[in-house]
Amino acid sequence: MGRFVVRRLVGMVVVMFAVSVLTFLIFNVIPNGDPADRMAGKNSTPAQIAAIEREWGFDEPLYEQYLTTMEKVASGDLISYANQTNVVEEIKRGLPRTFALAIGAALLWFAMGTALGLYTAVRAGRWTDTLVTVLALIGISMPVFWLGALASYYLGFKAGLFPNGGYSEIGQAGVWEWVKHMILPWAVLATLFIGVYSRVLRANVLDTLNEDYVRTARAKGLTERRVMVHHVLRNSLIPIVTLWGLDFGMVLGGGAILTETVFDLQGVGQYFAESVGQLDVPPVLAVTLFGAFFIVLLNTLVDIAYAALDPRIRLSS
Amino acid sequence: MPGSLRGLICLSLASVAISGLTACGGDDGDADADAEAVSEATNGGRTGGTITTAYTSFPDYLDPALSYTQEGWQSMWTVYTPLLTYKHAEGAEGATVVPGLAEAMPDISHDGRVYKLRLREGLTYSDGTDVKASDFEHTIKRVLNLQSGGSSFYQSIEGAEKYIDDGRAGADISGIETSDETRDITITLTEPDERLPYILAMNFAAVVPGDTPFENQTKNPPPGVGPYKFDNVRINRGYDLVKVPAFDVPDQATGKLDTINVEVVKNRRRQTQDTIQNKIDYMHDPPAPDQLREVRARYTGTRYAEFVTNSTYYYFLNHDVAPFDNAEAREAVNIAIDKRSLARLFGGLLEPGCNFLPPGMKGYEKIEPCPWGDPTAAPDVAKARQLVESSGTAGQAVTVFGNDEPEPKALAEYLSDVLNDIGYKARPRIIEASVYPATIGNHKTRAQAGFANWFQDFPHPGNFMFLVDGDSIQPTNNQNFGNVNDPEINEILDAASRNADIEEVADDYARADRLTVEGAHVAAYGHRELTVFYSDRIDFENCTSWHPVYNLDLTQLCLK
Amino acid sequence: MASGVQPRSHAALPEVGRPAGLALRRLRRNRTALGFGALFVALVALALAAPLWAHIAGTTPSKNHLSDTVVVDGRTEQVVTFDGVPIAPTWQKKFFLGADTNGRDVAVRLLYGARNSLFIGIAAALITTVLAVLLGTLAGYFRGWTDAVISRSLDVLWAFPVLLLGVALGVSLALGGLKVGPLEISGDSKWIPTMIIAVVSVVYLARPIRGQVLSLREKEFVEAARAQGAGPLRIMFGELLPNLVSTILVFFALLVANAILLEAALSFLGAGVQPPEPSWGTMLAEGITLLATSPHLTIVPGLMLVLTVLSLNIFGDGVRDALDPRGKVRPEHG
Amino acid sequence: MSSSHSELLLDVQDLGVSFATPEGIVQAVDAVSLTLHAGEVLAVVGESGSGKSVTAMTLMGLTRSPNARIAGSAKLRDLDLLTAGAAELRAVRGEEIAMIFQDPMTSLNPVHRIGRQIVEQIQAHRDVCGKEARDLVVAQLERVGIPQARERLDAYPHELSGGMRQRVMIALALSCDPSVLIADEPTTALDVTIQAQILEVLSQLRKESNAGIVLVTHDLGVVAEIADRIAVMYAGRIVEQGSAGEIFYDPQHPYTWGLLGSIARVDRPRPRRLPSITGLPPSLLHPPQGCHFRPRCPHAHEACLATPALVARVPGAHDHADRCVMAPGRKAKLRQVGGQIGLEARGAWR
Repeated sequence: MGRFVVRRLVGMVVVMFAVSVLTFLIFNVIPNGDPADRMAGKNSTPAQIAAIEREWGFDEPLYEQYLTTMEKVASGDLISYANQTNVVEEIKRGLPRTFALAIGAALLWFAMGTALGLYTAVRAGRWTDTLVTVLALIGISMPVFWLGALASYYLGFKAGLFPNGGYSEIGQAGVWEWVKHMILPWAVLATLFIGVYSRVLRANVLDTLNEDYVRTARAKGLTERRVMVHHVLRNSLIPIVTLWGLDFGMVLGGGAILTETVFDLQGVGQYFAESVGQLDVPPVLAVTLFGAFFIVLLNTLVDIAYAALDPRIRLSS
Repeated sequence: MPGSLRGLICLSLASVAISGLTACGGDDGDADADAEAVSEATNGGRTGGTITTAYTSFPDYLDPALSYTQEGWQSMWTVYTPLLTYKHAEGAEGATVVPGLAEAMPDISHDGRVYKLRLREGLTYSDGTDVKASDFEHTIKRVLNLQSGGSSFYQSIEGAEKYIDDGRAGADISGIETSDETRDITITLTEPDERLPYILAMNFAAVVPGDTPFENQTKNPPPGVGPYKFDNVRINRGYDLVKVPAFDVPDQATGKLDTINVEVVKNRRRQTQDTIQNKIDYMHDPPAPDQLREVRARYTGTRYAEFVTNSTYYYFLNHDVAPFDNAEAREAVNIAIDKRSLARLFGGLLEPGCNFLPPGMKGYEKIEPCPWGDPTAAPDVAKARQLVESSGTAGQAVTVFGNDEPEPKALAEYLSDVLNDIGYKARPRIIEASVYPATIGNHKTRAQAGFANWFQDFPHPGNFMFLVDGDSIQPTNNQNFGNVNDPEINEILDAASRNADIEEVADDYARADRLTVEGAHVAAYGHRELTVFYSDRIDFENCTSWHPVYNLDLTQLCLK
Repeated sequence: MASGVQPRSHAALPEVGRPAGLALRRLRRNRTALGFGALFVALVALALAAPLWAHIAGTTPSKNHLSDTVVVDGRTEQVVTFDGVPIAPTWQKKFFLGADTNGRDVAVRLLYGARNSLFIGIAAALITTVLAVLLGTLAGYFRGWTDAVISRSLDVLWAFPVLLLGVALGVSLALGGLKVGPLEISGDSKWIPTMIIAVVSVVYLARPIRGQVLSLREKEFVEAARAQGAGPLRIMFGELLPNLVSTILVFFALLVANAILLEAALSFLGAGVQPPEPSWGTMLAEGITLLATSPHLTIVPGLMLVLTVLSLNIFGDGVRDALDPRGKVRPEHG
Repeated sequence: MSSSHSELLLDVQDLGVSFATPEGIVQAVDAVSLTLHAGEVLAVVGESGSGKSVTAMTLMGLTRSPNARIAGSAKLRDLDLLTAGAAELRAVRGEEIAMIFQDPMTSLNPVHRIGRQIVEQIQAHRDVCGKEARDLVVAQLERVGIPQARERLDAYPHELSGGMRQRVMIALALSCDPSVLIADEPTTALDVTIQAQILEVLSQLRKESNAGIVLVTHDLGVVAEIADRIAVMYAGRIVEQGSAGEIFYDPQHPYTWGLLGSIARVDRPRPRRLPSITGLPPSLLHPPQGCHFRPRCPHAHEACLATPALVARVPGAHDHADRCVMAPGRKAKLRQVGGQIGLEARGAWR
């Protein structure tokens, strides 16, 4: 276990390094306009541009620039090109919103997916099978921003059931306001997954129902409920939980960029969307690193959880 | 980034939005009613209360030395006052430069190089400290040292370039002499600059305390002399403008509201919806395009109004690259574009016109009849095709540049379609808005044609005409995108720029404007309209004051 | 299994070497999958027929009709009103599905957009498949450092937030274009989003392929081929590739579906297909800002996109069921 | 060792089980009648697919499903196991009638500790607290010969050897002292020495608790060790049943001869190859007409086309019944192959 954690930590650092280099190169090797030009503004003179280049180090060799940038990321001094705000602080500001969205949606899709999957597995048959398949696939076939825009406009503005997007701080307007603002984003993001999860769970449950140990459990004289919960569900959930971890990591690590943008939640993802539109390298780099961090972290946690849930798995490699 | 989010960043990033005075001009039948209501606005309405306003984006900076966007300037003008400033008035009157912190207008030496001003007596900043004459030099130093977008305006001051080259923040600028005792300020220029009063009236020169650090102060904006002060700054989220009760400078407006809470709401549709539902009291940008119709229909004259700004929208046509090195080809474009269509692309928030100069500008003389056909009628496309044919440029490939904001993108696609229609092989090319000016302003791009617009930095025709001045062409960061280099225009502009009296040179600028249009140097098509949209708490009739430089005058806003 | 025939025994038939005929028969029994497969074919046919409809409508996908009028039910209507609101669906030849803000015929654009969306979807999926098969096979066959290098690179790609990577690349490349040796792609080429989508999707397929090759290379027939002196190339392409076909088939439809969704997402974030070419993604991104007055601009391309992706997903799912009834779905992110 | 005078625990009459599959109806069990008395070991033998496991599982109510059709009756004392409601069935399962499954590898839930899996059963039927239950489990584990039982409580199934796992399965089945124990191939997955130990455990159990055991197996060696009575199943039907002595020394059905010819006995030199019956068991989807063994039987004739009844044919052994219509005398001659009981593997009559 200890060795496993160390190995994964080292792997994480390596992957993060690669991600940072790659992101940095994307914006520096691919020609996309000189940042100094942009920062200098419309009335700038060549002398001004040169001064900016000097101050920001754009005239240094690429690896120097990379090192300086990474140093600033680490020390929290990274400054945006576009409006000279502190990138790390901006990310910190966006974090609670991104977390609120990701955690809420992930819980929702997990709960709904499990409930629906279990229900359809128990009521297995041609008709429910087709229904769940189609529903699940409709869920993953919709562009999330499309669904979000429709929901926000028709349910939010037109029907007046929900606020017109935005985020409400718990500290300011209370929990209920916060929930009201989050319901639609949660539901929309979760729609992407509920169907898939219910389908995977349904397949797992049907497989598990045929396992010998379920037969054993029945032979023991356990109640059907106990058989379903302690044996069927407990074992069927293992792959779901790991899948959930990976998806949660992905959503946390930037997968919710569209949902955040369409509901104007101003989380980390939306910050990325805005920064990338301005070719503002520092926030793009930092958010990408942030996203990669969560993806790698959740991958590791998933492996640990997998071992915890299934004692047959050992964390040796 | 989705279109709706980008909102009006184009107005702010690409150029500074300052606005026009035709609200009272009444040459637009529809606007008459509003205009009357508005013109008697300024002094009524009750004081006190708190409102919430929505901006689509956080101002670039909350630091007068750096802010160079309309959002920034609008708030800045309530917090800071330069030595000279604009009158809190609507229309042409608002474009008048008047003494601000200075006792009077400057005393200008005979050769036009030395400006003498005196600070008013007993001025204090919002934190209670006294204003000193030397603070002014510090203010200008900050602008130069921080590489502000405005620093180029102040480089005509003697020693300014040396100061930048030195790179030492504390060094002296030889062209600014101040005396804290006599409150005298003397500014010496390297050569006469007829724009200096306007430049001194820009927010960059708004006086801040002499101990303000040489770095971006957005997080904690420096105190100023003005009816409001910044408070509760939440970067990228919002800030409050809180009334300074002690503010009392002769002839300067004091604020009516106690607190103006500025919130950043990135989604323009959300702003509109919230304003309709009275959750937001004033939205700074026009309503979302798809709600404009509803807002117009329901709230015009009670909560909503439109104003033409001092701006110009045009297609640049590159004189250095085929096919638009050919005058006939450029004429064909001017004939073929349908200004009615272009107005539709702005949701009607564009006043079609023939002139390059905006109607609210000194030197504007309506060109009538328009040599390229009536701006409000269908174009003569057949004639344009003929011209292309006779120019011998038919069939040539043209790349039409535009940026990725909704309107400029649609405009580029439109021109591309028109060019295809009259015999070219055109294709739009959409560039990120943030790099758009630098891209088309770089000679290496050889951009043939594309979207361009300009919002004034200050209300002076020279601030528009330099866009077609051959002398302003430069290889990078060029603003004369079409490389217009007409000797006659150059000569007129050169002469006019040496004369500080705007009344005397107005006719010259009118001539340059006419030459620009008749020479088909650009394809100008109109002037942008902006809007105010309120909740029903705001006293629309009495408290809407549309300023030609700063748009809505926040100091005049009040509750019913 | 010592017990007699039980319900489960049917599902537990060995899957390896399931003959293609059986798979086909299973697929033929799956009416839902076949129906949606047919729908996809119909959509492709519609896309191919785009010029035909353009001819009927009397316009082109890029023709602006901003100041034109059209007669609907005997009334003359503005294609785009003075305040910029485009006409809603007229259900007649001209502006069948209404117009967009530039006064362009939405139905015509939709069909031409279908060409671009489908092109990107299919081309990206093909490129992904080629890359993934190549990488997966190399890694799985040679193992050792080849595997290490490829697998670690895939790990990095896996750790990359896909959408962020796609958008960053899209924005960057749209501006500067791409220049790799003799290959030069202009910034507004649709190959740019295609390549981006192809690259970011590689990991989804390369990993399973590698796993499969790892187990296949130990099989007797590979040993036999090796014993007969077959070189690595012969083995990889002659022996292994045919055995990967079912995996590739299963993934292909899903890859196309995913690519179409990713294109829409990139377009929404401003990094997709560049004008004047329409694509469903760009139409959608433009339309969403006009939801209140012109819902057709959002709903029409959106439904088209959902239908296409759904038909691909359901059909692909049916193919997977037919080839491997116990396989599990792995959700892809749109 | 017939126990006709001891208590009748299980009385199965005309049990039929069929399944609807996509290919058609499969008659897995056809008119099976069995009885089991206290302290008795009834062995149900037959090849794979003969329906013996389905029979066993049907008694446990484990084959109930929408596509299964079950006929006949199966009385556990007074309760008909086939028609009992879910609650009634649940009350007797594990308590009155318990089952040992054939594959200890898959029959224990891999994610739960074995102690917990047994406690779970006890607590399903008895109102005991956790500690008490654990003590009971330890006693059970020790009873089936698991050393260091208390430590093993916290082991996961995969941490135990195959033999240990099977002991755990047995302990699990025995934990509530059932009166009927069904052991479905309890030794198949184990090696010979472990097999012997497990059988030892079972026979000891019978002595101690006077339980009745139904031993389902295809291994006649195991049967010879422990069974009191034997039922031979073929293709869903019982083809012969009787006391162990009768079946081993006077088998009446040619299928039984074939089976006996295939015993690998520990006490005899192992033949070079296990004799096997030519041909394959019939498909239960389309069973042959009449005697199910007909297609493989070298002695089949026209009379076998009618479905033979299971009746006692051996004079003086009224509980020895079989389904072969041949006269016992003729059978005695035919089953001698090379001096042993066996089935001549030559061309069969069709």
